[in-house]
Amino acid sequence: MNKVVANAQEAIQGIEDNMTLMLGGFGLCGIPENAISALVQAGMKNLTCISNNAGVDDFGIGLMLQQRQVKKMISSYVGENAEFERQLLSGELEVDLVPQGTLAERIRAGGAGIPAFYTPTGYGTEVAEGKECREFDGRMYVMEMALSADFALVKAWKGDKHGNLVFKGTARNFNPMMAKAGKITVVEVEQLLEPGELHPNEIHVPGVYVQRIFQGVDYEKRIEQRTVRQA
Amino acid sequence: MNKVVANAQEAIQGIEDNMTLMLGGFGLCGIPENAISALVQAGMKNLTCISNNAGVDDFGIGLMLQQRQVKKMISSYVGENAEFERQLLSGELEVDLVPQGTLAERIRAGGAGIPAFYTPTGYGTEVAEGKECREFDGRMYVMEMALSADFALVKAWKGDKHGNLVFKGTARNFNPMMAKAGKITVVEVEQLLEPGELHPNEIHVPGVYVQRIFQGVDYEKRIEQRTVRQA
Amino acid sequence: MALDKYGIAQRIAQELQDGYYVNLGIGIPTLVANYIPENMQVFLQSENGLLGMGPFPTEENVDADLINAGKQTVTTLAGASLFSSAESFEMIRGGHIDLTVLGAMEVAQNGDIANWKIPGKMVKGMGGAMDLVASAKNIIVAMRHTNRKGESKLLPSCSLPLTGLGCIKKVVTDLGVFEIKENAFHLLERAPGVSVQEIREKTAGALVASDDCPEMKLA
Amino acid sequence: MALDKYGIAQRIAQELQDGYYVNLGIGIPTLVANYIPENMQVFLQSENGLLGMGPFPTEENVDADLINAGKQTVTTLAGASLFSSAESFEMIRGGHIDLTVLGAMEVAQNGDIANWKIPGKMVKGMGGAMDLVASAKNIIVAMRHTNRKGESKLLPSCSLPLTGLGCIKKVVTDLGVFEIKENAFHLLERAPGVSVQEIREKTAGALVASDDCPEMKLA
Repeated sequence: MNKVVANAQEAIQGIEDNMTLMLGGFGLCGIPENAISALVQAGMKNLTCISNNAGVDDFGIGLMLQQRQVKKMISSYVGENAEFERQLLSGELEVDLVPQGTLAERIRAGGAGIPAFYTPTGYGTEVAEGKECREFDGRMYVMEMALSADFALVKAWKGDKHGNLVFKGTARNFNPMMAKAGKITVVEVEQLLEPGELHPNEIHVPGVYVQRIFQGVDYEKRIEQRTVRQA
Repeated sequence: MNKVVANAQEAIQGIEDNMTLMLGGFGLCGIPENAISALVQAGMKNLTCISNNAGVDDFGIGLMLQQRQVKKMISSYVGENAEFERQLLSGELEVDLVPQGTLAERIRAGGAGIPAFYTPTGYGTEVAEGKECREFDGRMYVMEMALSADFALVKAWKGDKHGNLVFKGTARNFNPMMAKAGKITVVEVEQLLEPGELHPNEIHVPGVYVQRIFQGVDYEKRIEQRTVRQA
Repeated sequence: MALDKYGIAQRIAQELQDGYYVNLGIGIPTLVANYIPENMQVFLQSENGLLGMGPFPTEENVDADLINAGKQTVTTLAGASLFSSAESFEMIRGGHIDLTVLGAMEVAQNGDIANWKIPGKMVKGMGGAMDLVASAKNIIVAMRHTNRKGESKLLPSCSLPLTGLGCIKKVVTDLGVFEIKENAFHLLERAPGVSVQEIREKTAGALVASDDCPEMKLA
Repeated sequence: MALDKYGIAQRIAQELQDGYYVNLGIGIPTLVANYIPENMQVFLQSENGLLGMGPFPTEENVDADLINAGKQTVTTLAGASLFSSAESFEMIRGGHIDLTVLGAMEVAQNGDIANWKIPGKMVKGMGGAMDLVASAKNIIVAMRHTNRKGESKLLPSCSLPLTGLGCIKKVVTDLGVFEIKENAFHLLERAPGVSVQEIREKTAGALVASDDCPEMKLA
């Protein structure tokens, strides 16, 4: 049994045109930088990308947009970049906007074998159009469906060779649910450890969900809003 | 703001006859021993208890059964004790048996604001009788409803005064979901710490779900099946 | 004189209670954090996975892996916790957050809110706003009373696509504090020096306001 | 000669593959852990919240806070993880477990299974069995071929209340290995020294068996 692959190029083997991918991260925090670079290099097209955001013009998923690799984005908040807006307005790019909590829960459901669930979010708004709505205990709810993906591209802080993962700070965000919802889950880590180096009690995502793991390199970790106070 | 109470007696203030309680634990592992003792002493009756199991004759929820405090159990596996069986067969006690994964997910839903969800578990069996079943993507699923409780009684290993919790070993089990599904969540811990003593990244249950916390005493931690091998 | 954005934030801070768990939206709501009374413990939630958010970091403490929902670098306070986005919205959807403060483009007298989409303009998305308004027990809208054209943002009904239905109970604007009930905006307090007459003129929705409405007190 | 429970477990262990995540039920299935090939890495899941379960502890390592789903004290191996019951059944329901082995009272030729309730007897509950059979991609039933009265447990249809519908693909009994497909039990292997004739006599459900069915090989 060996889940460890040498690098991002090897890790993304099998990703093809027209596939659906999940990409972890919130803004540029906790995004799979290495996997994105490898995707840009490999050049597959017509991808559907599920990710909370769509990067900025020259970083994150923005790099894939520049190469016109993305057919459709499923996100809660987009448009921090001009190329995205241009493609959207010209009709080259499709966007499905999903409330952030519903997006997180739909991905969680995808990994957890729950095909659908009810949420109060979006009832009475455009988001509920065409969806089944029903009352429970006097309140109205919208039925939302699970999301899954051919590949999930995840970034963790530490990971061991069995695929057990630990995240750092708010770089956790969508990564744990996506790790569980990918048919094949590819994880890049800052520290690749031996099994046993992580305490069983501190693991955020058990290795059972992870098919491939590799030691990431050259993390830029770009900051969108660098806000500081005087010491 | 003070969530810390002196002891179990103080912690269970407000629990009254006819209320619904959740009690953490799997078998006798991770049960709220102190809170159960206090309930037995206080003597409230006609309680509905949601707990994966019902203890043994002289420990855990078994102690409450001896005092005839329980009207109904909602569990996945019961009957490790004779008094339970006697009350069940005589009609003094009602039992609602729920598949373990469905029980865990219903409690999780109760804390997460999801009123109902679909699961494949139990489709075509007695468990699905009277419930809505429907097809998603060629498979049949059962609609299950969220569970919540007036009080959740939870046992954690370490907890800080803001209610942040860490569990140990398999004593985690149902405790985290129950902590989130109680209208009032009462937690007993082996180690009560100052805020900041737990690293933000290692916390299993954030304090927002916890209303009361106390330092537990005299943990017996009885073992049901003591299995050992030769050194 | 009408409040500036700091005044609005300061007034909203008076709604805080000791031990509250609070989600502050981007913009004016974020400023509320600057006015938390010294003797009060309030826990700020950021929906990207942080409870117990602290102030901005000093230059040497900047950590790219620790940001808030506005993508700003932040810090954690003692007793903070970190978690996934799913867990974060369990907290929100499950009603565990005591107070949510967010901005709006329009609020209607029945409590409807619109704050995510303007037809004809590039739509950036609702982020977590729809979850927050659908779930919170206690939501305060922080906004200017009128838009850039001088038109009232307190309306008989929203004209923009909705974010949530009948969910807003309280609005704090530069002109006053309003409770929404019985299909009307009820004026609770005037901003210092603002007349009930001015508020009447600038409120398009049904307004219930008494001429002796008290003036708000800001420290 | 028919297999004993150890033989059944030993045969089932031949179904394991390197890197498999496996849930072993109480009883005969638990014994499978004793026959995992040395050169193979298999991760045992216990549905009360443990992945990477190790052997029973030595006397001095007994920990009341570390048990398996049978409530026995256990240990963890390097690379183990601990989690909640909800997370545990996310794994199970989400189809992330490669193999589930569990016992049964009855299995039907259409793959139905009954293993939790006997009418008229005290019902202890289904525990995690219904979730496991509804969710696993790959389920093996480990059981005696006949009950205490000598009646076949491989049936045309189950008479007891069901645990799951059409979910069993393979059965290993003391008499042989059976694949369930096309509404019949297909005999793949005989237990050492057991005749196809004996299996025919003791199988009430539709059986597809060739007279030259191979004998199973146990190391």
